[in-house]
Amino acid sequence: MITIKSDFLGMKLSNPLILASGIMGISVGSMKKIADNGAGAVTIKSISKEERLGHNNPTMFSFGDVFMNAVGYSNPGMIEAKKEFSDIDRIGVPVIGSVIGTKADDFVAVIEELGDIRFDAIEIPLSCPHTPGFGVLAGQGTPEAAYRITKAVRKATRLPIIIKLSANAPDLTIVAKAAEKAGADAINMGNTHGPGMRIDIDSGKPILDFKVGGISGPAITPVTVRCVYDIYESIKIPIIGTGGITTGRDAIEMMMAGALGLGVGTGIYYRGFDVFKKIANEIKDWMEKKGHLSLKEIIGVAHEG
Amino acid sequence: MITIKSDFLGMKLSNPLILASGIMGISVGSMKKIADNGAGAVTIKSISKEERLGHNNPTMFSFGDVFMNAVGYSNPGMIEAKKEFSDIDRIGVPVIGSVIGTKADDFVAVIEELGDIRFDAIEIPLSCPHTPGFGVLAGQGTPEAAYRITKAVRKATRLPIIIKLSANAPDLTIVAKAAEKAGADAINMGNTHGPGMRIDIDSGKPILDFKVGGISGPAITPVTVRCVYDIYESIKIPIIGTGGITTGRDAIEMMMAGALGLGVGTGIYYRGFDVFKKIANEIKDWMEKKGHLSLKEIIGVAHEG
Amino acid sequence: MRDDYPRSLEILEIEKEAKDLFTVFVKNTLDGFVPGQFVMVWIPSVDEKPFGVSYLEKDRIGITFEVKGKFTKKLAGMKKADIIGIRGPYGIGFPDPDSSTIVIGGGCGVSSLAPLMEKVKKSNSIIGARSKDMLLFRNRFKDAHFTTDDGTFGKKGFVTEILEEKLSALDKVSQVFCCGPEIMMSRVIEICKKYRKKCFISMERYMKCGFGVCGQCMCGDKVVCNEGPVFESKDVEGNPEFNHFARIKSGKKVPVSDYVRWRSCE
Amino acid sequence: MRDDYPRSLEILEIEKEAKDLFTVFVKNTLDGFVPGQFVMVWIPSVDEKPFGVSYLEKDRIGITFEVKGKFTKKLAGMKKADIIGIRGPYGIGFPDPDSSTIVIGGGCGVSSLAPLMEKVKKSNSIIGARSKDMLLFRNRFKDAHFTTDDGTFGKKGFVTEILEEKLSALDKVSQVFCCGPEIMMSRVIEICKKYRKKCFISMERYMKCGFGVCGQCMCGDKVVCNEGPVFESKDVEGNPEFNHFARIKSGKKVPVSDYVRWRSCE
Ligand SMILES: Cc1cc2nc3c(=O)[nH]c(=O)nc-3n(C[C@H](O)[C@H](O)[C@H](O)COP(=O)(O)OP(=O)(O)OC[C@H]3O[C@@H](n4cnc5c(N)ncnc54)[C@H](O)[C@@H]3O)c2cc1C
Ligand SMILES: Cc1cc2nc3c(=O)[nH]c(=O)nc-3n(C[C@H](O)[C@H](O)[C@H](O)COP(=O)(O)OP(=O)(O)OC[C@H]3O[C@@H](n4cnc5c(N)ncnc54)[C@H](O)[C@@H]3O)c2cc1C
Ligand SMILES: Cc1cc2nc3c(=O)[nH]c(=O)nc-3n(C[C@H](O)[C@H](O)[C@H](O)COP(=O)(O)O)c2cc1C
Ligand SMILES: Cc1cc2nc3c(=O)[nH]c(=O)nc-3n(C[C@H](O)[C@H](O)[C@H](O)COP(=O)(O)O)c2cc1C
Ligand code: FES
Ligand code: FES
Repeated sequence: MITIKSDFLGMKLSNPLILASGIMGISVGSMKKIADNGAGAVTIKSISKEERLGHNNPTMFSFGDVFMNAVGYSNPGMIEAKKEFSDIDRIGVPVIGSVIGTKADDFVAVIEELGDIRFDAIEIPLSCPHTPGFGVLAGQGTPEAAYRITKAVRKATRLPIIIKLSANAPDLTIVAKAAEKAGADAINMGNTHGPGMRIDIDSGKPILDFKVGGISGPAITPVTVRCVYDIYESIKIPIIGTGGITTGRDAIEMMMAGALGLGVGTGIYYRGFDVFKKIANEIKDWMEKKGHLSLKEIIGVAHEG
Repeated sequence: MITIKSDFLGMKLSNPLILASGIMGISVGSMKKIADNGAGAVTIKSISKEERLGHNNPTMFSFGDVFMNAVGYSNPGMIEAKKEFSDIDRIGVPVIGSVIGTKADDFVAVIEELGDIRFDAIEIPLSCPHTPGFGVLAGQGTPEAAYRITKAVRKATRLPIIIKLSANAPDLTIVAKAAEKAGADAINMGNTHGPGMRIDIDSGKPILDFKVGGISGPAITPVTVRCVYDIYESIKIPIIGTGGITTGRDAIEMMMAGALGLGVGTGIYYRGFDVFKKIANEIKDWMEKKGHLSLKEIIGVAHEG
Repeated sequence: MRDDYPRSLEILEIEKEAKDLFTVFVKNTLDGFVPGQFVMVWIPSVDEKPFGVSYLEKDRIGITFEVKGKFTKKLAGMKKADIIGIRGPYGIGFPDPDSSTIVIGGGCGVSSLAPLMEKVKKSNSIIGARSKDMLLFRNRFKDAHFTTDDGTFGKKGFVTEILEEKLSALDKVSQVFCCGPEIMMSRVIEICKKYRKKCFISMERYMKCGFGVCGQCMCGDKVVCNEGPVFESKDVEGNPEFNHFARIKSGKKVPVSDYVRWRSCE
Repeated sequence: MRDDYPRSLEILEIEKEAKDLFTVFVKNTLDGFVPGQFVMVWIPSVDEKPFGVSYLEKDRIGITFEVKGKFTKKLAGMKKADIIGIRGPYGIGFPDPDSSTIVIGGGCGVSSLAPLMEKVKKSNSIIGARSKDMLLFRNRFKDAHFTTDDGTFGKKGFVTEILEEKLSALDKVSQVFCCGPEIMMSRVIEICKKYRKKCFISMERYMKCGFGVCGQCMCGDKVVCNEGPVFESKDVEGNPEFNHFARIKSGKKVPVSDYVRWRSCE
């Protein structure tokens, strides 16, 4: 019998599709909707120590295959988050807690504050391309910073730690190795790309209020696949491939490049909340056609021969 | 009277649209066709000291807004190039000579060998993302390398020098400044992005024979616009915006971000050889609607207010 | 693939409707717009907010707004030929009204109901406001029922009183469409329940994407921008957040009254 | 937006046609294919090359090729259910043939003419090869004229001799379609000129993109993949490169004979 069950960091997933952070991850209600639509696991929207308003609108728009956002890590802060996510069991699938900070200490503080929430893993994005003080704009994507932050977080929790990287890093495999060495249990590859900018020609103004924003959606799939392929050869811990997955075909490519988990965010925009069910079915249909029985037969095969 | 005439590095261009290097720039015949289709200037396919076969096919393909290539700088070498481009006057518009090398000396050697050809400017790409020994893969995109190569080239020619950068550089504005300081007359921003990879799921093999390739086409427009916007604020020399320009709207955005010249390559794929005429007309129509008389009123306006 | 970016449009006209209430008119670029759906309105370099459509004409649309905070102040101050951006339409609108549909709007909520009021029997529209000078469309819908909280125009009291009168008097009412403050809509739902009438309400939450990606507009288990903003009352009954909580910009859940206060200063 | 990537297809069958000549059959995924157009055939991890279509059926297409170099050797060695990629169709094909069209093919050039030969009067097809064992479609087009350079089958000599015979004998010939080595095609053009017949030839150049981007296939001022590969003879007359020069992989222009030699080892 064909199965797309996936064992990821001890989580038993009905399928490898994981809701990416920042998309519909604002509440238990929103994540339950995604779980009901077929996601194997879900990730909460990233939480910081203090409440953050984020950037002004417009924070999102799309052009064809390109989706751009500059939300700017709006979130209610860890104290509110503790209330918001108190009953995550209701979601019905494993839940990954996403935690951000400007200093290593901040990550630790948030993880400790959210300690009672029954997350199945903690994800640490070091990679947002459009929020001052965080991610790429704060230099968190260097091998040194990745090592330092992972190390600090490692001490703060016994949950599996997923470090979320940026495709921009010129020394990507070195960053991945640094995170692995510091105790990361998995790499999420990765965040939005760019940043990019589009200008409204009639007003002469950038469309996003923050002017620049991260890029997601089908246009970034090729770069994500390449990044997953590159780091697969240099680390031993498993990889979540995130960025542009919209169809079963994208998902299979990402697995062939070496991803064990599959992050899906903007896919919701292009295909609806049930993009998870749709992709899962597309994977199964293809496996059936090809005579594959489990995902093990697919993962990493692009590296053969 | 509306005019889209452009004065670029002393070249009098009928419009700011410049055929990007590597697209149809193989011969005088191919470039004449592009000039006849309305390009303001054309760039030859990059020439190295020795003949290069480039990568095996497939070297190109497209998915929606994404165009990928790994041609790998195939070119007949400088000796043959001298014959090939002996009668460029026939093209009828200014011609930019594109020169590549693995070491600074190579650039100089090619420039000297091609010294008799009546190029209007020399372009130096430091930015190819998929050719070992060249561009990004050879570290030519660092501020130090950009400075060193530009300096060497500066001594070898009195023609205007255009340094072509990669959007990947984490320290983009520093690289641009280094090139400016070393004597560059303009920056071409930029080359293909990525690299990316797509895998054929039925065979489990990357589609490109070189596995990874540079990304061009509409999907990269937002990142190019952002890069042009960023460097515009930090250098004084003019900028050619190259990457994703397909419509008049893209062209206008790029100018509003600060580009004086506009490179068009993959646009040919999406809209035909006459993409130059089409874009020029779209710019003019929009200027008419808005009451603009010359491009001066557009360039850099996204930086105001 | 989809395109969802602000279409920049020149303002055709700005008209004052009542005290602090204005309508901005732009070219109609809304394919297949259904009243109750909304658009995102962008003022370059300022902000972008969701609005209903109050005038739905072949060539142009009107958006009626109350001057409350920074955004609406800017908008009211703009001139003919200035550029604003419109994206959408988004969400799910009202079903088709028939001649026995009652349309009941309170405050600015009237604005997104106006295109429906044009379709129903004149006397089936109920329009309320705090005071005469804030009453919308007094001249546009002359035969509608009007109420003001302070009695300065029409009947003194809440719109809901007229609704109750009508429902108890009339048999033929098929359904009630309603948009206004949640306290009012929640009262309308109660009344409709009592008289066993179908009821559709239009919810309002702070929005970022408008198309079901960011989760900002969640109300309980409902994605307001995408599964709403128009809901049949049975789909919000029992929703623990409707008429109780809404999310401010950070995503923090606060009582609706705090939300409305915050929103008014935005 | 366009999609141009290899569609991976299972090989349905591989058939031997003659000495070193094979046909590979795959599902027909070519929308509106016009004979004379070409496709890019990809063998994963090996290479990708342009080919004509020799069998154009509703459900499947056939591609006939001579085993010359690495690529065709690999292809000939593949088995049913192995995967190859097809992209295209690309370029401009032949016009519609009518009953008085003569179709003349030399060597592998016959392969892209075969679908046209099926449409014309049997005796209007001329097929040539160096020798009997290299002659294509001997059984498929039984009533065609055959020539071999060495006289081992059909008439001894070049295809062009039969063409000349026919043109001098027949009045009703409307046009001549031709594909083969450039030396042959250039001879065919001469003959047609003499008899004042319209003539269409199909050019071959090394290709990378196949869709008019890389410039690799330039022949004088013509973009072969995009403005051809089929040209009316008047459009190549005077082209300084036709029958003289072609470009090898580096883009270097070499004499056609060097090009053919290079290509055969690729
Ligand atoms: C999809 C959608 C689109 C919208 N579009 C727009 C828009 O385009 N422009 C805009 O400015 N706003 C818009 N709104 C409406 C706006 O958000 C609400 O109307 C607003 O929140 C109410 O504020 P107010 O100050 O106008 O109401 P108020 O003036 O405070 O109240 C209006 C009326 O509601 C009734 N009411 C109040 N309290 C009660 C009570 N306790 N019991 C019974 N009845 C009561 C009364 O009749 C009162 O006159 C939209 C809302 C939605 C859902
Ligand atoms: C669009 C296109 C698609 C093609 N598709 C394919 C394909 O699918 N598969 C494939 O393998 N190849 C294909 N080719 C054809 C192939 O490239 C040519 O046929 C090849 O270059 C000729 O090589 P050959 O060794 O078969 O010819 P040869 O066997 O050397 O010559 C063939 C015949 O040409 C005639 N001829 C030769 N010299 C002269 C002369 N001096 N004067 C008069 N007549 C002469 C003779 O009749 C001779 O028998 C295609 C070509 C084009 C343009
Ligand atoms: C609207 C939006 C908000 C996002 N917010 C976050 C966030 O809070 N934390 C985070 O780690 N990633 C965030 N991301 C990045 C996504 O999790 C994901 O890595 C990226 O969008 C690429 O995947 P996709 O193409 O499937 O969307 C956000 C992306 C989008 C589009
Ligand atoms: C097929 C192809 C070949 C290219 N070859 C070169 C080259 O030889 N030298 C170079 O500087 N850039 C080369 N480029 C990059 C282009 O000049 C251009 O910078 C890039 O494609 C982005 O612009 P576009 O989106 O308009 O194509 C090539 C691009 C493509 C698609
Ligand atoms: S506003 Fe983003 S999901 Fe509703
Ligand atoms: S093969 Fe690339 S232009 Fe013809």
